[in-house]
Amino acid sequence: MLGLDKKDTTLLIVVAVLALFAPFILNPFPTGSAMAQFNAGYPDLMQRFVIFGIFAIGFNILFGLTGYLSFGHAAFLGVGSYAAVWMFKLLGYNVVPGIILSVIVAGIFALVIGYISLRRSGIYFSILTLAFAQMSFAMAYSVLTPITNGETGLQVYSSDTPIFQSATDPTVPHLFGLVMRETYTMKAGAWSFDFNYGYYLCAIILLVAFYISIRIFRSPFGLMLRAVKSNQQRMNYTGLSARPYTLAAFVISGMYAGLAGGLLASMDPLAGAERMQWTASGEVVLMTILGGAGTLIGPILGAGFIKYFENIFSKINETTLHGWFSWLPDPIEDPLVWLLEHFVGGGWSLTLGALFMLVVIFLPGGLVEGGQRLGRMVRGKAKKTEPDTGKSAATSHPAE
Amino acid sequence: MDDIILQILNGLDKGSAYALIALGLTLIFGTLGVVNFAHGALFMIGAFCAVTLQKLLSFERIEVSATEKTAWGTPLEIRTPYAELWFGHDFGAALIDWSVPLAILFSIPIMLVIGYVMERGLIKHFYKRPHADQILVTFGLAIVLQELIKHYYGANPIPTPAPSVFRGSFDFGALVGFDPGSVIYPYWRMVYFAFSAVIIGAVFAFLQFTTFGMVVRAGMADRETVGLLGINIDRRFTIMFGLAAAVAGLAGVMYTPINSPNYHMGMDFLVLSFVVVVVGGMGSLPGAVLAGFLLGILESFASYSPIKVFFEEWLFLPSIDQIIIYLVAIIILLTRPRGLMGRKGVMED
Amino acid sequence: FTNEPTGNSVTLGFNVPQTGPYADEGMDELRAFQLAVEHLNAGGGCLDTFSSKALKGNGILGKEVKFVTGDTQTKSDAARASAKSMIEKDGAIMISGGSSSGVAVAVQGLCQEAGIIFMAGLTHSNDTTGKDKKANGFRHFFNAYMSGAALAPVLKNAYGTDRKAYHLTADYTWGWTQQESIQAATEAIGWQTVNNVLTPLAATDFSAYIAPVLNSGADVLILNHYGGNMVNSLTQAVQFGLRDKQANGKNFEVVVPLYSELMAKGAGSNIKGVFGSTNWSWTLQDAGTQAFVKAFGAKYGFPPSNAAQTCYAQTLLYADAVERAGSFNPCAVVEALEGFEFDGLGNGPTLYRAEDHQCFKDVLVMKGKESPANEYDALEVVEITPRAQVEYAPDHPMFAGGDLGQCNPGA
Amino acid sequence: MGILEVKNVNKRFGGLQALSNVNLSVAENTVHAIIGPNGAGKSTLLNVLVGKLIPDTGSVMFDGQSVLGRAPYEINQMGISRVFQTPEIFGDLTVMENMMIPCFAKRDGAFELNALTTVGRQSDIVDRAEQMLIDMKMIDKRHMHAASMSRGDKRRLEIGMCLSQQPRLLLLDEPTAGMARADTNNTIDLLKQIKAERDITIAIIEHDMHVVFSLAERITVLAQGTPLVEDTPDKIKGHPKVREAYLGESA
Amino acid sequence: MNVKPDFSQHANQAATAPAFLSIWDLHAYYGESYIVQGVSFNVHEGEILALLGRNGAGKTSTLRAIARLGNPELRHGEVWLDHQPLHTMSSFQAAQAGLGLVPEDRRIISGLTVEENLKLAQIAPPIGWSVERVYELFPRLGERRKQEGVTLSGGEQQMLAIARALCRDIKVLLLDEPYEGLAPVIVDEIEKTLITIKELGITTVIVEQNAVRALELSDRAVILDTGSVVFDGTATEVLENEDLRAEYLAI
Ligand SMILES: Nc1ncnc2c1ncn2[C@@H]1O[C@H](COP(=O)(O)OP(=O)(O)OP(=O)(O)O)[C@@H](O)[C@H]1O
Ligand SMILES: Nc1ncnc2c1ncn2[C@@H]1O[C@H](COP(=O)(O)OP(=O)(O)OP(=O)(O)O)[C@@H](O)[C@H]1O
Ligand SMILES: [Mg+2]
Ligand SMILES: [Mg+2]
Repeated sequence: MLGLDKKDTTLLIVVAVLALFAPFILNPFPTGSAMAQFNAGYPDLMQRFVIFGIFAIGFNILFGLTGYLSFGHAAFLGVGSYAAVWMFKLLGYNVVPGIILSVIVAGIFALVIGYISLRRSGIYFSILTLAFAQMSFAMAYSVLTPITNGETGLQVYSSDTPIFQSATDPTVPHLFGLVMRETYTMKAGAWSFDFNYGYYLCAIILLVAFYISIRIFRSPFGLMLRAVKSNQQRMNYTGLSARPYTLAAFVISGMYAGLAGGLLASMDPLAGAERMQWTASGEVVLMTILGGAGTLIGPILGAGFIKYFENIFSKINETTLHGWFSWLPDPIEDPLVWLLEHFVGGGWSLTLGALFMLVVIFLPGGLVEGGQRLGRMVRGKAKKTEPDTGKSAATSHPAE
Repeated sequence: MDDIILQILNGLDKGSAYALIALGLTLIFGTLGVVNFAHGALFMIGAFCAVTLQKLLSFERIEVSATEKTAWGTPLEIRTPYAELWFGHDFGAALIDWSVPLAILFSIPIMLVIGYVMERGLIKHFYKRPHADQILVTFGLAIVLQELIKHYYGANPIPTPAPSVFRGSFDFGALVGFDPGSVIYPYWRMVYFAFSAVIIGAVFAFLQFTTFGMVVRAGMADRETVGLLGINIDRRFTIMFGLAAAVAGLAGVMYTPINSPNYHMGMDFLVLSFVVVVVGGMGSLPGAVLAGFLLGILESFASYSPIKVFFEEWLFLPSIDQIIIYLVAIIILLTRPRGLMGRKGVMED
Repeated sequence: FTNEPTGNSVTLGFNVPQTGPYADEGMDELRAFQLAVEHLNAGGGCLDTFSSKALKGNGILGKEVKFVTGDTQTKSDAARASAKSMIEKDGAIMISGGSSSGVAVAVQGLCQEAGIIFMAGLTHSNDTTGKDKKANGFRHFFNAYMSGAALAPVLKNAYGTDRKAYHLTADYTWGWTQQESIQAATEAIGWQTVNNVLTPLAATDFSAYIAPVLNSGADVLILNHYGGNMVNSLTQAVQFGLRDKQANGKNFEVVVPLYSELMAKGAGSNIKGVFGSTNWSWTLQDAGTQAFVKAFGAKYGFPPSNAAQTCYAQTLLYADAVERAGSFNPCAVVEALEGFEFDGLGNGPTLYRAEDHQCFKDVLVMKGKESPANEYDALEVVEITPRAQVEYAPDHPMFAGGDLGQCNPGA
Repeated sequence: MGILEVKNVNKRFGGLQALSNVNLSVAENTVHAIIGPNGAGKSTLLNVLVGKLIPDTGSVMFDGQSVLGRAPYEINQMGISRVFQTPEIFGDLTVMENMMIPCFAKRDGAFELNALTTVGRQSDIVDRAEQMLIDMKMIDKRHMHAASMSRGDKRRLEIGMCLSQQPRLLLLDEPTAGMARADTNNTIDLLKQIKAERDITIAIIEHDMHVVFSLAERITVLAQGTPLVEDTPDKIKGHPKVREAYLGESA
Repeated sequence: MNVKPDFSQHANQAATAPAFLSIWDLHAYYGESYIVQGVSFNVHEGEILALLGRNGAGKTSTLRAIARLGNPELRHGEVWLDHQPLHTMSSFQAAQAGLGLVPEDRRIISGLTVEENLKLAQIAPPIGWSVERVYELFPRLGERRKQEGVTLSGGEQQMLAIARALCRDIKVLLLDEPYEGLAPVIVDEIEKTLITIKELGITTVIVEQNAVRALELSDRAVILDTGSVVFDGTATEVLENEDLRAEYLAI
């Protein structure tokens, strides 16, 4: 289907189903129940899942395929956000020009930074990208305040006079009148599910982005990128110039980042400088590695994992814990709550850090590897009698 | 002129900190081939060794007053440090006063043990894994370490002053013939610079002139072959890791009077240390030290307001002090492919 | 309106930094919020001293008060994300908290769009109730202008009118407004401004900025820094012996316009004798303060910070406004709060000004204590600057450019 | 006038004169062997030819055009392919993918952004790569991870990759080193066959005299950076200086 | 040929003599790929044994498994050297037990001089030849003692690798393709060295593609194919057995 082989089609369908039914899947617990804390199916977080998924997918096109580890990708995210908010300020709240411009601006920005940084490889490249991003961040925070509104963040003021904003248009981001923040809440017994326009716009864009990324992975271009990662020397002596390939990958992934930035701004029309800080760049690196660099679906999983912890675990507090364990006798409840408290609320990053370690120690290859192992365990039972044919096992599909 | 000297002096101590952290980072990288994102955390732990010792020394006996109450309604507590109770008032107070230098002795075994445990327990399993995995696991570790420190010590900086004799500042100007008071420089920063010079020298001598150093250098190049020659390279690498941890820790201990330590100081330094290591050139110890001092001094100069103004007005480069390190890093990396003194083929792919 | 409480409880959202450099401050705010919720549900604390007697200690409008918490990480993105989750997922009707102006402005904007009331926590930038003011947002905390206005007379008394000031300023919006305010205030008493140097937000070592101060001809150093920046720059200024120096025949002095208890603790003995301002102090003797400090001390064993106090006050003020309005509708609450005069929460008689939603009340000028009795006693009140002295017109140039807009009740 | 003309090439590494005044002319459609002691500068000369090193002085002309100053990929696009002394292949890719890459380079040139087509559907490329694998007797290893092959296999793969580009000049640096005898013979046969089928010039460095003498039409002996003699294989075999300095008694 | 002749009966003859180095039922894996599939053979004190086989037969892997290098992973099997169980040791312990391996690509350590490369071998016990004695055997190395090891030419590097092994008091020397990439004269020279080493009473296992050359030097031979032993007997037997050579060595 769509020019994909069977396996990739299945993967695409799985992602599509997950994305379209996310409001159900992510809200498995009845509202008001003790476990409702773990529900992630509210518009903002669902949007973040897919937006950061897009960001990570794009990052993976560069890192997963070419092995070039950019430590400055957040700069493109930030630039994309600024571009989109400026479109709201100048043209009006329709998200289309904002999203288009964010992709274009990020692409140009990536072209410039990539052109310079790609003169070096390995860690030298990483540090060059880091340096550019940190410079962008520092300037956005201070001297570029007229453009970026500094620490406060760029936003649309009522004193702005967008050209195409008519009196009847909504004064929040919308897609031809479809307001991004509007949510239809479906109640089904104790459960409730949120269907948000903005989320579905993001989800559809994610599917397109994911589809394009599959195509890139399977294309001759993708093959060349993997060749770059594997042996640049051989590539050069085979008559291929590695630079344009890596630059193209860099720009494409920069455009993905810009798209993510534009979508962030479209869901929530504010762009802050800290989106460009190295911690933000580091986050997408972690997402990709955690999910499984070089795999198709890994980055999406990684993005979901980190955002889930950031948003769900950070909100659990002592009172919530007491709520859960109130059925226990006090002498057990209090120490238990005391212990767990360290891992939730302000301690969410402790949990995340520990999970990073556990995942990477026990699942080299990231969450995807975990999934594969699980799959193998299930399937392995059936095939157990088959003899191990040795060498054939050495075959691997690096781009699964 | 006096301002220039002042800025150089200022750059030296900042450079010392960069150089010390970067030294350990390259050492671990060079010997073990591990990108250690937890190295900043080791620096931070070193600093908290000083905090801990200070706390231990000023551990107080608490007598709860039966009658008096505090302004916020809890019973009044009368606190006396045990150190003063046991060792007499003066000596006890002196111990507390000297807690930072004493923490050097206190921290060395602690850092060695932490380094040892870290290497044996975790890093060891990542030698053959891709750098990306190493980054993830050490980053996770760094988060865990700093969160633990945060749980225990809070997020707020904790003042850890230098011994009172070092608290003043030295009048450099008078010494070299400028107006008295025109170039003054805190004593403790001089101590810090001297201290790091000694440490850096010692590490270099150790690696260059001892057999152990030769083995480690050989192991950096090819650990498998060194093993084939009957040498237990793993054990030596563990020692190197402990050493690198100790260097980072000592850098942290001595840094506390300059900046009150807090739990995220490691992360603050980490990124810059990486820049320093890379600008110095991967795999090169002298490169790391050189780049550390170079960037420290440049940073110091860029903060000097006439220079800031110059860049702003003439070169249209505003807030040069915020971007100088990165700008210089970019220029150096573009003109010298492997940084200042990098070895070929190290981390280039 | 958005998140109208339907059951027998109402949920408030407390959005404070739990990770990052301001985590301790955030924790203190959270303690205050918890206390406020207890008092709202069961009475006690400042409910007894508050001039408005609408609150009965039976929740708000008879509904039990519940709360959810979030982590702002002191990043506007993260703060907005966690505020959104409280609004979208937990149905919070009001958001409060925060420990930085960037975050406050970002969350205030969000609440305006979502139709939720925002009761700002610690935010000191003029912009929060200046060019970024929003109809749904309210600030109890004082601001940079007020710091300047309160400090200037004290500085004049202590250091005279013939002074040359050198400013180090954190290079972002709050730093700039702080610097602008204090410069205007000190120039008004006759001081000269020698130089203003912007320092990077990420700087940890300020020695390169401090060293040139020595030979600049200045005799006062004003540190427009907050948080870790302030701890470090002050510590280093002392290390460089600035405070032992003579310049222009006078003792060299350092001023820190905005103090906080936690920062004072971090800077340790370096703050001795240094002037600054705070919104409030637990050492005040009025009944409101006493009631709050007693309650807080009894629960947690130490006195509250001024960040905690502002959060506590904001929660009570919100609840009270709902009671008086008889509705949770944000527009009704806005109406109840605008122009509201009250007393009994500390700081004496206070006005929530309708034009910009800024509270006007007494401001405290503080000084680092020479010999603190305990670790919570680092600062002493030098002067309680009366409210009249720190008032300004709503269209003051430092606050110009914004527009409250219309209150937004949301869906 | 040969297809490859090397004139007065000098190259120094620090204190070492790796190449001094090298003159070499390779005639079109011949197999030209370069032999010489270890460290004579053979690989260095090859590096100069493919643009990996830039000589200090001298000129290198391929088919009337200078190769100096061109990037390696440009030189390759001119029609020069090289097999390295230590196998340079795409270790992370499968054997089949390894073989397809040069085919793409041949068809599409140095860069082509064909990001939305699928590799498997490029039937011309697939066919060509498969044919080449069959020719190299490696078709059964097509799904193997290239890095996990033994060294001999890696080298054969690399030769195949170079051949699949149909270069006009093929540079082979010890192509059969570490290769089993059978495979060495296969390789010799393959090279001979290719030589017979199409126009190709081959320059080969080899220490295995069996290979050299079965293939070469002319031989240049390099010693300490300078050509010692250049002649036909028979003459070289009997050359006393070459015997002493290089071949030894066993040749 | 469909029916493979069975040469493995020869294995039994050798098994009866007392072994100095005894390899029993080795099974080794690269990750999940099963490479060494039950290799057993014995080496007697003082002899030279040639380990032969095609590319990818598993020769290198076997040597690496014996030397206890982590890759391939030895999952099953025993290695006894002079009554010491190497299979329970790690690679540095095996080296201390008297095993010396000269690996495939020589592995001279960069950043160290020739002399330092030798000194490095004399840190861990048991120490063998003095550096001076090594220079007597290899005067070329003596001339270049201050030069960085990796800048030596291929042949010199090979000598250094062997010399480095001799600096340790080894009982068994494992050589992986020592002739590869070397000029014929140098090959002669190294061959002479190996004879000297044999005279010193050191037991040697040599892996070599140039089978005839290796066999002429050796006492016995073991042939591997796809990770198992297919022949174990004397060197002359192989030289005389046409079928055997054709089937497994293609000569
Ligand atoms: N990049 C370099 N830097 C310094 N010296 C070098 C470099 N490359 C080669 N050399 C030296 O130049 C000389 C010629 O090396 P080259 O690799 O060309 O020899 P060769 O003839 O190919 O030998 P072999 O047959 O052993 O491969 C050697 O002495 C080598 O050490
Ligand atoms: N690192 C590795 N990972 C996976 N498989 C490997 C690895 N190294 C070798 N192999 C596989 O192991 C098998 C045996 O390889 P080995 O190198 O031992 O063969 P060899 O007999 O030494 O061959 P050659 O004569 O070509 O050196 C080969 O099929 C090879 O593909
Ligand atoms: Mg060569
Ligand atoms: Mg081999």
